[in-house]
Amino acid sequence: MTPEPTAPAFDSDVEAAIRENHPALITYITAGDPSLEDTKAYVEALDRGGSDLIELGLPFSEPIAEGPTIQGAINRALEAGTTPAGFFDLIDDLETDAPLLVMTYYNMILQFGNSEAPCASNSNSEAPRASNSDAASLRNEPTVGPFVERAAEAGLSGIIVPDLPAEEADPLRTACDEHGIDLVFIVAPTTEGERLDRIMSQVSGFAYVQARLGTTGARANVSTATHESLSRLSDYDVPKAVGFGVSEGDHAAEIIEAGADGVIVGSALVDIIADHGAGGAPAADALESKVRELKRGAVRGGDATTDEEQPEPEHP
Amino acid sequence: MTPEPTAPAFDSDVEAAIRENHPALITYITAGDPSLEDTKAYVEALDRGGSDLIELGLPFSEPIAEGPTIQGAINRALEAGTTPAGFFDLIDDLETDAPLLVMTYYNMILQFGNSEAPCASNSNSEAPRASNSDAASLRNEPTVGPFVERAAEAGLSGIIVPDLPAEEADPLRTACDEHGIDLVFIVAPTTEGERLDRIMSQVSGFAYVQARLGTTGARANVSTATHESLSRLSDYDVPKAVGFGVSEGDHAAEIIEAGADGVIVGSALVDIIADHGAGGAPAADALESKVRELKRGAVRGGDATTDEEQPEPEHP
Amino acid sequence: GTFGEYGGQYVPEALMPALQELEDAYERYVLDNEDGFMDEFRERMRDFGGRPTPLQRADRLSERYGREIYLKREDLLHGGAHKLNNALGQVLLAKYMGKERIIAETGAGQHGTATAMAAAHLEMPCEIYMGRTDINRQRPNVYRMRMNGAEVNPVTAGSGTLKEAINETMRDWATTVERTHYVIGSVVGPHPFPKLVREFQSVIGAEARKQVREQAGRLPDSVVACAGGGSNTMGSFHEFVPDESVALYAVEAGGSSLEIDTESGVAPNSATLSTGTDGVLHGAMTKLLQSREGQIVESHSVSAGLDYAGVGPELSHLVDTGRVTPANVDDDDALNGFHRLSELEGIIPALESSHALGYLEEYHDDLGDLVVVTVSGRGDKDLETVLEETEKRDLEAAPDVEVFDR
Amino acid sequence: GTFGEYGGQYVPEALMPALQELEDAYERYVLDNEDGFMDEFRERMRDFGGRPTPLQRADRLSERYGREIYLKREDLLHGGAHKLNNALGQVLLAKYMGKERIIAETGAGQHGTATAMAAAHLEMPCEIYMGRTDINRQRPNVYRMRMNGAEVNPVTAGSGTLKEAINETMRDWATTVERTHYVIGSVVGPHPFPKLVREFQSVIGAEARKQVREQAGRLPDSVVACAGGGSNTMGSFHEFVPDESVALYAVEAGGSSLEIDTESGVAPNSATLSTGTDGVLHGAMTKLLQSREGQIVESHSVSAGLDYAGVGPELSHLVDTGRVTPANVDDDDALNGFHRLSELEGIIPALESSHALGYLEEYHDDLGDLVVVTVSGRGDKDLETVLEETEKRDLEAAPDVEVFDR
Repeated sequence: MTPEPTAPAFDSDVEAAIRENHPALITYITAGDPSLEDTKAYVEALDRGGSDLIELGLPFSEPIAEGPTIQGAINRALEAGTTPAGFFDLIDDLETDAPLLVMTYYNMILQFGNSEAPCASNSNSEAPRASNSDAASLRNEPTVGPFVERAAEAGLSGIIVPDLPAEEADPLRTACDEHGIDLVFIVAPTTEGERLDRIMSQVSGFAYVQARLGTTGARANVSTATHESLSRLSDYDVPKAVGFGVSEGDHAAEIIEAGADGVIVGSALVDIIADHGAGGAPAADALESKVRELKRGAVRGGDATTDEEQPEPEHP
Repeated sequence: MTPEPTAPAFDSDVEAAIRENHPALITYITAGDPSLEDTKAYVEALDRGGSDLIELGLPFSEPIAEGPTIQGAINRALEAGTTPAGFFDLIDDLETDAPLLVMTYYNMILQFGNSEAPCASNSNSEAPRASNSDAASLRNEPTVGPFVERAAEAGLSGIIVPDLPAEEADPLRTACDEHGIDLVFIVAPTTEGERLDRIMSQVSGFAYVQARLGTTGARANVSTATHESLSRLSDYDVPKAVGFGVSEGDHAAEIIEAGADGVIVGSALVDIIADHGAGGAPAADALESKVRELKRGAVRGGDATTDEEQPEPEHP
Repeated sequence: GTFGEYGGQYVPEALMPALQELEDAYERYVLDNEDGFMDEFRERMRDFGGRPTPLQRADRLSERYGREIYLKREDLLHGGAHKLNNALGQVLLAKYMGKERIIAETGAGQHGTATAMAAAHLEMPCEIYMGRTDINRQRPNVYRMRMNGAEVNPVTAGSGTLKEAINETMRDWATTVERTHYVIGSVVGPHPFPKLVREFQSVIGAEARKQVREQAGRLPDSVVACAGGGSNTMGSFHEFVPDESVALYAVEAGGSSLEIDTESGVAPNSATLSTGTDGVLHGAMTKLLQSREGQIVESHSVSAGLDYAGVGPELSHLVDTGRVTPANVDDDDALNGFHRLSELEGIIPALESSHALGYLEEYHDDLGDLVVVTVSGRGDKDLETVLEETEKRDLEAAPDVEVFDR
Repeated sequence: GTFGEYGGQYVPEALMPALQELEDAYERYVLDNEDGFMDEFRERMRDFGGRPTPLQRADRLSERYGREIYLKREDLLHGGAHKLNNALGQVLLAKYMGKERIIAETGAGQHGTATAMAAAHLEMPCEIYMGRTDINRQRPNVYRMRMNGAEVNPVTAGSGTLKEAINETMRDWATTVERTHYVIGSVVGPHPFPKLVREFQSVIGAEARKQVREQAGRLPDSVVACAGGGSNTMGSFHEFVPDESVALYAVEAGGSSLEIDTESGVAPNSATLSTGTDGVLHGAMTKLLQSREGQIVESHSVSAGLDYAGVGPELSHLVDTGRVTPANVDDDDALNGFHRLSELEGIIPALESSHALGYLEEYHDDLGDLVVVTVSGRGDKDLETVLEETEKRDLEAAPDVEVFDR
């Protein structure tokens, strides 16, 4: 995939995609759910429907930040044999208007160098039998470089790591900077004061504003925490996109109206994939139309903000 | 039952029965196994077969000195509803040449006064509901008198109590003396020295010499403990009868030859009763013929002792 | 050998010399510490058994009852109950006496497991007699005994429970008495067992007395302990008997009813001290559950460890003389006591001990300002029973355990 | 927050403020004894928990191995394992921090039961996450938690075992972090948990070090402890780390084989220290059982309590720096260790602890003249497993349990 040539005003594709398509819609699905082939079709549908950014999940066996919906998607992807190598092959293969980001857990990033390293030529079934003394000499120091390098090579624009707080992010931050990739940080309802300042100063692309405490998953309404977080963040200049629980156009409208620059929708889309089972076209159509609804909602919220005369859209 | 009028030489019917029928055969069955009616017929068979003394077991729920055979007989007797009152009614009803003894556990003797006492008119089903304070006032002091009195009245000649060592026997000894009934003590292979002296001085009727350690029950041979015990007792003038494990005429012969005045057989007879089940005549016949065999064995042993010229009977 | 009119040695003659030998050993080793016996016993109880056990202030029970409640934590002893105090003492004594083999009876399995672990610890061959019925309903305890290398001999006579197991152990002993020691599991049986067992168990009260004075600054107003055969009771009470200001409550199993059905020979309780009559069982004159004719009836309690038709002769005497107050708590109240301590204090008590806790709930107003309750053992062994019995009832204190339905 | 290259705080942003709050509380209450926190902790561990636990000379093992073997008896702690040291410490800390609710994960159920009893004792609402598979194979522990008033939340994700339970507890915590404390059960997880848990558990080694000097007159030549997550290991080792003459052996579960089948994502062992590679799991950088791609594999051990794909970061560091020697013992040798201690010493050890005993059998010659082995818990919970697993094998040390056939 190659980024669109029409985004010259920002050094970040990601920030550009948000600013230029304001209010932006960011969509997420898990790569490999139910197969990488299906994922290709689904990503194209998300793109057609009007996603301004697309996050693709690289599945990890211990998804501690996800709710049941995305856990299910990850399990299906792993059962389908999704590997980092296959994931990057998919990215290589994709052509979308919307820039792509990868969302994965830190250990997947750390081990990528390992599995790509020459010693990976040891067959997988030949596991360490090592007694203690050998074990240390066999140990690979896990590093983030190879993953970021491969991500850049595949044309990914950004990385989101739900289990990597700013305090532990230096190595990845450095590698991302080296390869010109954005590292998106999450801002939680509990993030305040000095830590908030530090995180906001490290953010690139956008700040992923977690709408509520807890895990990912579609919810029936927009939490008050969302409004509080957005007002706490209003002084920061970075684009702010809100995720965790957004499932409907009206949510999108409300969130944008509350001051966000974009909304992030994942579980509502994964639900559609799960409902359709394996094999594609109907699911792709449903995804596309859901994305249109969400984008319309976001735009409606945006209109309400810019056009003061507009009547208030209904709040729950 | 009335003792035979032909025993003037001793104040004890029991001792007379042994001395005058030397070598004596003492037989045991459990009263009420399988019914008191059957017991009547069986006792008469034992008598006909040549028993010189007959012990009748009054069943107690915790027969700690008995082996499996007599335990089984006791359980059958209890299931058949055998009570002390029924037991004494049977004794009242029996007429035998051989004097009768009762063998029972001490608690049965203690509680007899209790069940006969006026307060027994409280129906059995009205059990003590008593809170602590009432409990003490309702308590009956258990005593041995009523049992011994009733035994004497029924014409029993002696009492054997397997869980009453000489040290605890004073009250019963006194009551038996008052009513002219013998109290038979058991001498075990472990009984020695000062304790042996004390017991032998209290014995009346005969000394019940326990052939081996353990419980009652038919065995295949005569233990060396028997020979040791008899030689340890040879200086005492009291008649000595050996029980625990005697099941065949040859055992009886060997024991008499070793110096005993009598042999006691129980489990071998109880086995016959158990083998025949409920209801009588064949069992009675089998009992009678077993008793004859045993008595013949005893006599053979006695002949060997008195007639030195006789060849030794085979030893195991 | 007696306590007032109770006690004595009502056993087959064959056992009398062994009882004399044991009495002699008791005097020399236990009372006079010959060859440092008691020193070794105490050291092993510390290092192997985990003594002293704590005396714990029960904060939430104290609040609930508006008085100071202290728990003597015998549940923390190795094996999970006070039983080891006696079992280790007797197995060690048998070793000093030159015996080569240990036998014991067990009902619920607590004494059997304690004896088996003591025998393993001291390298003594060990056989445990256990009723067939008890074997089938106390499988984990059977496993534990086997793991400790003890033989477990099923007793099929009668109802296959404790009483029959005792009978059978006595029979074994009568056969093998010269080289075998019979480790009786409670303060019952012929002299000197009631004194011997009480002596080994009295460490409970001795520690508690010292601890309560240190922690609460004075002697308690009352001591509450559950009573089956009475080893936990006598162990808890013995050191307090001379303290006349301390009331002593022995809480028996009231079962489902205090009435006895003599027709069927069944007492649906084991409240011997409250409802029993005097008689002789298993070697001693004491209070018993028996029919008018003198047959011992089958006792019953939801707690297998209290399920015995007799009681220690010394305890009978202390009740008759008014020093110990007998009480009883029925199955329901004991189950509630179990749940209450589990939930309020984070201690899952044995069903035996739960009777003492049930009594506390009902009668705490009578117990004064400072109460010591002995938790004689832990309740892990009772979980299945408690669940079954709780399900049959509608108990206030019970949690539901509906976690298993898929 | 790190031990060499290990440790750290790899958690969702939402949890970071809570970790900072916890670190602050750890420094104030635990390290500085503010408001007398550590005094109260130690007092409760004494009265409620039963500390100190004994250090027992194992006479028959000493004879068998021709050297002095001492056992640190954590099996005697309330609840039956060392787990209470940490659970009570953390629940009490949560109380000092003003938290209103406790959550915890559990695998075999030992940490869950310890947490449930600590929460009941301290009157804190408590929910335990437990994998569906584990719930079904550890019923007694589920009952115990319910009896103590804790909710047990089944986790159906994945294989329904410890790893998934941890994931789910983290999710709960990420939702409720402001008023909830997550009681992590081992020296794993994000900083400050590894230090906090080690601090509460280090009482094991602190007592053992004092006791062995009193009883044997000197420091031991080696300390042997089993390692799953590593709380028993770090608890046993921490105070000995500065004693360079004392060799430290961490014995992991070798399972049925040390090979990993990455195709199926299964390691038939949990020998993380011996065979693992560096990575991030559950909040910390440490050694892990993982595929080349970074997926965590299912570990396996006959002992559910050792069955974890990670290990404490401090332990990883101590292994890398050579201070701690990693070792492993397979299922068969652990089972033999179980039977051996049960039969020779009258102590039925947890299957976890049986790994340390299996190591002793194989390598006692390398351990010097004076060895301390931690018996981390009792084995009552493992009886059914041991019987099943023993039946499948032909084990030298196993008794038969054929007592049940009628």
